[in-house]
Amino acid sequence: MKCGVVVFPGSNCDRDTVYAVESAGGEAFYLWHKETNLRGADCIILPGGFAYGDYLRTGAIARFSPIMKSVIDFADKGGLVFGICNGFQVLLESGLLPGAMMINKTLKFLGQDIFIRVEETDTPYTHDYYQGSVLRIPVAHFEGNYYADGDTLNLLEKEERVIFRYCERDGKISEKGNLNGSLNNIAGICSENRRVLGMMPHPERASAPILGKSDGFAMWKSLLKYFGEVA
Amino acid sequence: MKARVYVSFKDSVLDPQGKAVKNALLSIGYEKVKDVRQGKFFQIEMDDMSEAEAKRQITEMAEKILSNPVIEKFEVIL
Amino acid sequence: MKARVYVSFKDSVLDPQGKAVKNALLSIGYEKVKDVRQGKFFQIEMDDMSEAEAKRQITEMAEKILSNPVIEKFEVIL
Amino acid sequence: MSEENKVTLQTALEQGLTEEEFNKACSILGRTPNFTELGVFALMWSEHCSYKSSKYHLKKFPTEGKAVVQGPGENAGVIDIGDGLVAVFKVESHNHPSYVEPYQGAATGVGGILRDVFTMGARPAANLNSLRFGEPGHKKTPHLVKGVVAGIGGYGNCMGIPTVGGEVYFDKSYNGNILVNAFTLGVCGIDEIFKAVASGVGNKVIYAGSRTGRDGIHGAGLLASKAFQEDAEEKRPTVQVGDPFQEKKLLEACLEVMRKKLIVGIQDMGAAGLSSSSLEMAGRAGTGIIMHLDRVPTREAGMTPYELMLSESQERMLIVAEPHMVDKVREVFEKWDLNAVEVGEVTDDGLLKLYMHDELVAEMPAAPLSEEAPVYKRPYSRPSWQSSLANLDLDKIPVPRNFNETFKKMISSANLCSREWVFNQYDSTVGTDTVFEPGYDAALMRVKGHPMGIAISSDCNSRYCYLDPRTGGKLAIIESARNVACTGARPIAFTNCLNFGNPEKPEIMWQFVEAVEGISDAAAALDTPVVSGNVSFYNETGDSGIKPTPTIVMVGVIEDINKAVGMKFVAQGDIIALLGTTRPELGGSEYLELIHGITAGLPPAVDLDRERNLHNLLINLSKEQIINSAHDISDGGLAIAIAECLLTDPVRLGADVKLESELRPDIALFGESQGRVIVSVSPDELNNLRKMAVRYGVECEVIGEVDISKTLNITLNSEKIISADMTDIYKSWSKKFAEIVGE
Ligand SMILES: Nc1ncnc2c1ncn2[C@@H]1O[C@H](COP(=O)(O)OP(=O)(O)O)[C@@H](O)[C@H]1O
Ligand SMILES: [Mg+2]
Repeated sequence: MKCGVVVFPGSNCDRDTVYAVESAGGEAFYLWHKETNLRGADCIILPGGFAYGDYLRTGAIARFSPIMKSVIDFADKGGLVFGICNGFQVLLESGLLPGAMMINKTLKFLGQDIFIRVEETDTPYTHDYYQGSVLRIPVAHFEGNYYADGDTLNLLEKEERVIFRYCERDGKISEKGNLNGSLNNIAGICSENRRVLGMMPHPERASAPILGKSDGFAMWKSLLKYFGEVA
Repeated sequence: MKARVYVSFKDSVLDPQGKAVKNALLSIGYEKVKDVRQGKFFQIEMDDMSEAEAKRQITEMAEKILSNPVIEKFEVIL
Repeated sequence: MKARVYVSFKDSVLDPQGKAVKNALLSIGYEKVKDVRQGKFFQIEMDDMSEAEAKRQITEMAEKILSNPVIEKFEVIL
Repeated sequence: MSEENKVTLQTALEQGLTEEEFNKACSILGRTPNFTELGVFALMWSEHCSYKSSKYHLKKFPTEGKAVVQGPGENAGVIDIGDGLVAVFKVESHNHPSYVEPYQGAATGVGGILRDVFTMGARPAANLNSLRFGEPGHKKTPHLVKGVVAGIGGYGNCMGIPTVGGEVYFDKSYNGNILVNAFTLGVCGIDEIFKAVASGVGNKVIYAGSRTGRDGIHGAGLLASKAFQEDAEEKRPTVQVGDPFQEKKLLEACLEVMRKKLIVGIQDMGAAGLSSSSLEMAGRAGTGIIMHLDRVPTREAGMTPYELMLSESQERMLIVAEPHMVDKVREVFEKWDLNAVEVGEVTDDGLLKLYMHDELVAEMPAAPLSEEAPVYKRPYSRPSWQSSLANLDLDKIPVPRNFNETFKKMISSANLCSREWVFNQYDSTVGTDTVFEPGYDAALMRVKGHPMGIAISSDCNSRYCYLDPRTGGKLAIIESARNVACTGARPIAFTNCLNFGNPEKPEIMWQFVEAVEGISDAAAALDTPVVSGNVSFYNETGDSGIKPTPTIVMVGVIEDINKAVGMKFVAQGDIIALLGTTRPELGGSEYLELIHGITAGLPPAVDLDRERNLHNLLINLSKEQIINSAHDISDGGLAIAIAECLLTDPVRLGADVKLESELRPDIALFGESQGRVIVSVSPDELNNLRKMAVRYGVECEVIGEVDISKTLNITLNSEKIISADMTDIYKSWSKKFAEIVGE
């Protein structure tokens, strides 16, 4: 499996992501935002950071970058596109996923470990998890408060496209476990064809035992298995 | 040619920042504050072009970049 | 009684937001954009009071809470 | 040369130079400086740039050691951390701007210290910050706390550099003058270090990064100067706005030109902008520089040479490169959408020559401006009130009746409660190298692909420094070193930010000299030299100065990061032991101030030999994998320290502690005797712990056991005096900070 990790000038989790993919046994390379050639990547990852400073709205400017035209094309043709944190915001702004991000309900940057529940395992990114598993995983964002209108939310729920939800330690879905105020506790959603995934928490930061955090590791394993590279 | 674009949340969307400002104002004694909504604005200067053309271009920018139609509305004032 | 308070950086202060937006607009082909400054605004609704009194109170809020005079300027419009 | 703006002694005084300094400037030039030149002199010889009041005393610091690669004098200090790598670090103050505009002041403070580190060739790996605010109840405190914390986060988070630790204290002496000290540490290969030198005659001088605006053009003296009265306020903001996105690009572009070996020297333009960057680079290399100021990219039209030289606009660098590399350098910066403009050349005449549209507007010898800057041995004398502070009659202080209540009050007080509210606004995990996140005694960073870890701790107890600045200075060193040693890392070297009042007052100067000498003694004894630092004077409002606050940030290395020791208890049945002894000391303690409202007495005594032994013991306990946790006892004493070993969400464990002591119970529980650490060890390792402690001559007393009661029980001489439900304690401990800021 070859992951192309997009580097916008303000990306700052690009190197972390490459490291995590490689530590799981995958291959990863960087794709500069001014490029248009995806160089044969099997999966495009939009990493965390502040793509173009994001002073306007997170992800707003990134969507007009040369690389995003190719990424959108790639997704339209059924390619795998995975947006983490800022990458998720870029996916929303570019219309690859529905909805929008608002400022956290606390009106503060949220940088801590939180809990999410795996809602669906029938995606290339999550089939190595058990449904209902609770993951402890870091978040680091100011605008992670997911919003969509009622119809969109209903559709997402009906099509079982909510992949991760913020929860309490024991998996309970509640306001208490929903620190940024996202509607329906949404932490991650996928596209209709289930091949584009966006999530606010950072699996690449929970992929190393020395950091005391490994719950994100299975995402890379899922991808590798999806491409038939591990049993 | 100068114009301003005002962007704010749609009425149906909660405005947590506005609410926080309102509470802050109430708490320091401005009791008559009934509501606060917060938004942003862009002051845009365009090189020589007609007013109509400026308005057209700026409205396009507002739609495409300066606001997110899922949550925001905008107003262009020349 | 409704009023708007516009807060933005003083002209000589760097406006990173405005600069970023300007660059974005240029890069996607709006070549005539000469300058962009970004600011925020507050739409404030006050309970029954005279216009003069509202203006006085809101100006005070703008000075004390809504802006920092060290780097920002504001404008109150009723 | 242009003759406009005739300079007189009066002009010089208005710019903050003294008569003597003005005469010296005239004699260096052999004539009267013009206005631009005068501005450069005034800036370079300001306290901030020249260290004129502190230089003489700073020489007392130990600066040598076998791990030191670069001591004080460069943009940041450098130490060898083994395996071909170095750590590059420094701390810097941004106190005044943060008081005036907390968000931007703190943000640009972080931006500045980051540049200091990456300008040396190292990618920043960790930020820490040391903060001091006024009393929690003071009307400005919540606003300042919120703004500063958001600003630090805003800048560091966007840059993608994790903020991994720091300290926050509240004290009324900071009501009118908060402290914001920002620290950055970066890592690179030992052969990748870059220096700020303008060497190689004929090499080109390149200006890179953001455009220059009229921000930060220096200080109050200038504002009063005649020439600028007309356009005063609006044009001359004294606080800059930070642009972390621009700096992120600057970081990447700078590292890229360094890695590709396209440049010879590089220096960031921090405070004093183009003036100090050009003069210092030439001064260090013994060369001269010609600059064409009209080529400097500006944000506003019509900027004068004076303004260009004195602007403090952020996110800028000055680079020296060989002529044939200039285009390649420009290409890299253009890739990152940044300016890189050739503005001048390195010369052999030792002069800084400035041109504006080919007209010579200033000509000054480079080296003398930095090297012959004035040095003052300011008079100092012990304040008359110092002796009375030491008076503390313990007999007049009642022993609390209900220790449970006292304990609860302390643990949920402003200075002892959890700092989560602060550090949860920081991205502490970006970079995926943070092994010990904020909340530990010291932050601990791994280095991918290498076995070692880097431990960092920032400390200063200003109450101790106020009561006895010499001892206070020592205490800051030993506490930061002890925090580092608790993780198993060996303290290697430190950086410091000396925050004091007005040095022209002999009492303040006395505090400064005492603290510096105390720091020097302790640092020498622990074999931890200083490699970089910063002095911040004039931290006063009206008549009242701050408590002396020499912030120490200690950096240490653990050879095998897998052996690092955490601070929390880990398992039921583990034995709790106290390393070190509790002495009859209560002076300057948090307990005395909080419970009895008394700030008096002498701070705890320092025994440097014992302290060093303790650190060696801790390092070896980690190496041999004998203990399961280690937490140093500091503010609040033993009872607070044990509680901290239990405070996690959710509380899982409890502790049953039995103390035997002849001391007053409040001293036994809340005294702040130094050289003490709480460790936990599994029962089968207890003997090894004891043996090892004997070997290092450190007292080791078993005081209790970890259990699953979720309760802290402390029995003193067979009487149970504390029994606290830690789940409740957790709630008040973790919520207090939000209350302080009014949330
Ligand atoms: N401003 C801050 N930024 C980040 N972390 C902080 C800050 N202030 C305190 N912390 C963290 O909170 C914990 C407690 O701080 P402190 O009580 O000063 O520790 P100690 O007494 O062990 O030196 C430490 O882990 C420290 O790194
Ligand atoms: Mg400590």
